[in-house]
Amino acid sequence: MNVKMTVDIGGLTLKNPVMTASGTFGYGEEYSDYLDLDRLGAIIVKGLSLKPREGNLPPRIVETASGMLNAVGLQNVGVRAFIDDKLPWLRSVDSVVIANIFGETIEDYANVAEILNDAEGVAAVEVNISCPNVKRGGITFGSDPAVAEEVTRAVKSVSRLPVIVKLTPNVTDITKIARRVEAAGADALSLINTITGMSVDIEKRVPHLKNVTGGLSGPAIKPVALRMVWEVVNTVSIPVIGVGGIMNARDALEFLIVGAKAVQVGTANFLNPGVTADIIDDMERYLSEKGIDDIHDLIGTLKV
Amino acid sequence: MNVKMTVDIGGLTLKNPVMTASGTFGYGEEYSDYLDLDRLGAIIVKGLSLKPREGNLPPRIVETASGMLNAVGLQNVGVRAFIDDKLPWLRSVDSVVIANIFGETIEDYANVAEILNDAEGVAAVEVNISCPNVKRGGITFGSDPAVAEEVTRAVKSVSRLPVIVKLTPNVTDITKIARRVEAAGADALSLINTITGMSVDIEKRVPHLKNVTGGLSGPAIKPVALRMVWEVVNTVSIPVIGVGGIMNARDALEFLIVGAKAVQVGTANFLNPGVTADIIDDMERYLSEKGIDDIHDLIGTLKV
Amino acid sequence: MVLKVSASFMASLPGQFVMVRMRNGDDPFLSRPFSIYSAYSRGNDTYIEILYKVVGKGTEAFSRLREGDILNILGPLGRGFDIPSTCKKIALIAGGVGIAPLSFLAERYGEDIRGMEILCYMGAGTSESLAGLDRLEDLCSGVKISTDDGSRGHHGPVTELFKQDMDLYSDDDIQLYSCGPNPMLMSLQELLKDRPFACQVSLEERMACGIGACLGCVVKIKSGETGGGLVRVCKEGPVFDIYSVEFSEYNG
Amino acid sequence: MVLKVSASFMASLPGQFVMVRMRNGDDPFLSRPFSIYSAYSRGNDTYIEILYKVVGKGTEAFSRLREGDILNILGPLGRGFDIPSTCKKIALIAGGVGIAPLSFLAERYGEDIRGMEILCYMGAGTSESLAGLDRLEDLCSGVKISTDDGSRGHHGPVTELFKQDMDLYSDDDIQLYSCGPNPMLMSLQELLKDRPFACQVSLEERMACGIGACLGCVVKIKSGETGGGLVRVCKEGPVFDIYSVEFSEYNG
Ligand SMILES: Cc1cc2nc3c(=O)[nH]c(=O)nc-3n(C[C@H](O)[C@H](O)[C@H](O)COP(=O)(O)OP(=O)(O)OC[C@H]3O[C@@H](n4cnc5c(N)ncnc54)[C@H](O)[C@@H]3O)c2cc1C
Ligand SMILES: Cc1cc2nc3c(=O)[nH]c(=O)nc-3n(C[C@H](O)[C@H](O)[C@H](O)COP(=O)(O)OP(=O)(O)OC[C@H]3O[C@@H](n4cnc5c(N)ncnc54)[C@H](O)[C@@H]3O)c2cc1C
Ligand SMILES: Cc1cc2nc3c(=O)[nH]c(=O)nc-3n(C[C@H](O)[C@H](O)[C@H](O)COP(=O)(O)O)c2cc1C
Ligand SMILES: Cc1cc2nc3c(=O)[nH]c(=O)nc-3n(C[C@H](O)[C@H](O)[C@H](O)COP(=O)(O)O)c2cc1C
Ligand code: FES
Ligand code: FES
Repeated sequence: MNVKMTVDIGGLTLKNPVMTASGTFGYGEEYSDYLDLDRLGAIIVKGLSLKPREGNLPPRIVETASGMLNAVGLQNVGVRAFIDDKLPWLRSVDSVVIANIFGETIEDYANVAEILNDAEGVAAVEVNISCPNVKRGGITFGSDPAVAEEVTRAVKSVSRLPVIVKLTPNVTDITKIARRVEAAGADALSLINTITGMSVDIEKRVPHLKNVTGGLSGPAIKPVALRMVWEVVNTVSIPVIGVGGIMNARDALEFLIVGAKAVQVGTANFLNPGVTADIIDDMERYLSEKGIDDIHDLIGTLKV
Repeated sequence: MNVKMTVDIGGLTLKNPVMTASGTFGYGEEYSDYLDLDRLGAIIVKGLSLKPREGNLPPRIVETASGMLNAVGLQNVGVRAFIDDKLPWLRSVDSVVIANIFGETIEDYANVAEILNDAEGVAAVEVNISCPNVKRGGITFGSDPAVAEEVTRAVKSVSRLPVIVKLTPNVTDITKIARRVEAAGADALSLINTITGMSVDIEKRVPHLKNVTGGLSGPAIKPVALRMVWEVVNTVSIPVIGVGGIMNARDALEFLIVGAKAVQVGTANFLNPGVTADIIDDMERYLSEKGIDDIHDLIGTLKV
Repeated sequence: MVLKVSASFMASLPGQFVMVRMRNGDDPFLSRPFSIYSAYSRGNDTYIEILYKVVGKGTEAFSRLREGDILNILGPLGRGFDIPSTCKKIALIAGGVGIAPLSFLAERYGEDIRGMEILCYMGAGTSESLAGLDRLEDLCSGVKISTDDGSRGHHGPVTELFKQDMDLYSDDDIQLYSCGPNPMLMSLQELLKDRPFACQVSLEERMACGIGACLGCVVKIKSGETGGGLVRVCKEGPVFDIYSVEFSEYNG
Repeated sequence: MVLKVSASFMASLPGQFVMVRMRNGDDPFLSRPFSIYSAYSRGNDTYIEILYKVVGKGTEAFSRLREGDILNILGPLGRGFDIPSTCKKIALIAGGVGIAPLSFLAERYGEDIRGMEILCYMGAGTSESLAGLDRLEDLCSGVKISTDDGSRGHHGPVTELFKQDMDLYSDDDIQLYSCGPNPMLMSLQELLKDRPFACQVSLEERMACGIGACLGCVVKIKSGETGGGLVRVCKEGPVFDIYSVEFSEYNG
């Protein structure tokens, strides 16, 4: 199998288009017993904020039909502890490390991005704009086109790394947001983050999650993610990374055929920590069986 | 078991809170071999338009993880043929018949509603505002608060029946739409309609649906439906009907506990045409086991 | 696969189908349609058989079933084959597991009209995928075989095999029945342009409900007595007059 | 349930757990955590046992498994019980299937430290739900039983039973191990306020990954040497010092 799997995402070269999604892969090390991390196209670490965050009280997760809800509440060690304690180990991995970042204010976002400029081993930042904007009464940054644009501009103005902006699906028209984020200078887009959902314990008549609502991920959301990726690739000209419900190579290939230049695997890592290696192998096998010797000859080839 | 299951929805009295969702129950007759229709709280028929519609070319459906996508394209016999050919049979059923209606223009909606005023045996109309507005370039009526309000007002101004407005989940903030629709005079709300999704055949590299995208239904969407119902019951004071992924009494009870006054069962009818009777029985059993003798003592009792 | 079912299934007609679903869990989610391959009773119990080919996760799940497992079965559904009393010969033209409803038809014909001449043209990918052949050889006066790889019988599509024999038949005494993949049915339709023998086909479409409610399973029918347009395979079909069907490349 | 596993499982420690998932389909979706109840090898093969109670659809699916079925197993995971070399007596306090890791602990103690006195307090709903009792009677010097319905042994919670014996023990030679539902662990914590015997508990929380990546399984730990705060049960636990845990009514 000598299929060319390399893709370029906003100036970043990945050995293959398979990344791990933020929040589902810890800081990489957690998976090192189960997977050769060198095989990955990229590793996106758990969302980082300026200060460490404790996150929400448990219960934080609950299973749903073909998926799960989580309300972890963006628990993380903070960007500085990440650089000091987690990054040194990650530098030993022969893959691309992308830092997922978020903030409660626009300045937070810019500050985290700036701190990461000097972090050796971080190849790009992915900006999670799906978190609530404390200044605007908890409405998420990513659901308002103007605010999404503003966050992007703020991060771009300070970052010397490629900036990927991660879009939320909880919007009426994702292409509107995508267009504004592209206009603000984003180097690439990733989508989708989780869809807000809820689940109730009918015995106790309480929400299953302490936080009441949580983010739905897993195969349940794949059709929605794929539709939104399709809409966005038809709207912007920067690279789009597909995320949402990818469990195997077949799912990943759907996103590539629709036009995503790369994919992220999230919840599937929980069910099988070695799943990304299987996806890469099976993707390569599919391509060679079809006689496709460069993955670019597959990307965006949907016939409609 | 002498549990009181009767609920009142905008002036309409249902013997129990279990209805069948539009488009998943044909015109009722299709199910008569498998279910005693008299048991149902209400029957909502396939969406009706002014003129008969042929709908989309096949393939129209495809399975997804814990759900399905459909792009039937609102095929229906038209409101007049419904009244002449389908309604007479339905009048023999001892349940409440609700006509689901839609249009391509606001006038269409009002016209269909008006025609139904004189249709003996139709107890209410449910207005599907999730369809594309041909005049406004295909944006759905239901995703724009102003247009949603306008449609509701138009139907209310002509209809002498209770008017239920059915909301689309493909929006940033469903409470905004709900508020406007309530202000326009709707007697009740039902939610959610399907979430737009897509699926790709990786062998042929074509969409599984001829229409490219379709509506996602089934258990996959239940967490999203439940969350939106929760948001809307906390926003409006008119009754809310919960729809989306209900497969059994446990699912239905989640919606009631969250605050829905009734529920609709959709896709589940396809997997088991007798499922609604089971749901009613199991709901009654749950209530009597818990010592609840009126379903109103359950509705909206979520502890948060 | 042999399924023990309720006695009502004894009324099953050839061409009718059942919707089958695993009892536990939502994966696979939808029920799957399968033609009834046989229906009979033994003692107080009624059984139906289905003949299936593993093509995806639903049929794969079936292949993991073990004796005694319980399935949810809905049926018999749809409109079966019409059996005109006038014809003297019938020819079955089957592609792959399309043999299932045709075999059931031959079984019933054999019971009902003794002495009827039943000929069968059976096509498959390879000689290994000729499931149901033994039974057909018992039921039919003659079985001719074709395989795509030439491993048994004629090397080529089954429609070619039938074409070679077309001249042996005359319009007024033969009735054709066919079931198989759409491309096969399309070439049969083409073939019959010159010799319009009566021909009923059983069609396949993705289905959700199987009872006419979801409108998911439509196929395009030329306008005719039944109105035409987009018509439900599960309710108005799955059996249609081949001349009424507007085939299109299957897309999903 | 006995599971044939890879040889690496021979390194399993009491208190460690495995994540188990059905091989086929996405329903149930997540893996389920289960304590290792025993680990041993026979010939070239390694086996682990788990003891499970049917409470929902995952465990129900397990109960439908048949010999030879294949599961996906990840493990051994988490930090097991600490085994201090100083104590002379240990007491196991188990609620329901909480007995599983404690039984494994007794098994290993029995192997490692001959002559150690192991006492067991075992509580369950009814006498029928005393799974694993026979094995424990072999492994322990004494087993005392309580049931919620009084159908066997003491009528009441297992913590009451233990309370009756508390005075028999002295702080410096006993080590307690406990596992069971949160309300039981909470009353044990309460009970130990006056007599702070060393006590390790194995906690349960909903889990997605089992390997420390999802942050789904946290429990509140009082600040102490390990930092405290919201700490992962799957990684820093499932075994914790009972005095460090801030229990809250389990909510999901
Ligand atoms: C009336 C009717 C009778 C049928 N009788 C039989 C039979 O006797 N034996 C048999 O083996 N099969 C029969 N089929 C086809 C059978 O329903 C499909 O093969 C089955 O649903 C595939 O399920 P799966 O989960 O294994 O495959 P999937 O993973 O769902 O799909 C695998 C492949 O099969 C195709 N497919 C899926 N569903 C259908 C469908 N309903 N019709 C046509 N193609 C489909 C898909 O496009 C895909 O290429 C019949 C179909 C119909 C509509
Ligand atoms: C480290 C660890 C070790 C465990 N060891 C065992 C064991 O040896 N034997 C055993 O029978 N069970 C054990 N459990 C609990 C077991 O994981 C759950 O009973 C199981 O996941 C329930 O799955 P289900 O699909 O049957 O139930 P579900 O349908 O998922 O839930 C049914 C009920 O169980 C509760 N529940 C679900 N998951 C958990 C969980 N992870 N922890 C606590 N409660 C839960 C739910 O709140 C609900 O009330 C352990 C849990 C953990 C975290
Ligand atoms: C437990 C959990 C934690 C997550 N944390 C983050 C995060 O910190 N930042 C972020 O951008 N996305 C986060 N996500 C979203 C995922 O990266 C991904 O977008 C989403 O789960 C959909 O993909 P999937 O269906 O493959 O999981 C999280 C998802 C899960 C399940
Ligand atoms: C095949 C199909 C056809 C539908 N047609 C209509 C329709 O005509 N009008 C309407 O308001 N909703 C229609 N719906 C949406 C359902 O009524 C329901 O809102 C949705 O399917 C979610 O519920 P469920 O998950 O229980 O199916 C249709 C759904 C399906 C699956
Ligand atoms: S399968 Fe539902 S209408 Fe035919
Ligand atoms: S289960 Fe994922 S961190 Fe513990």
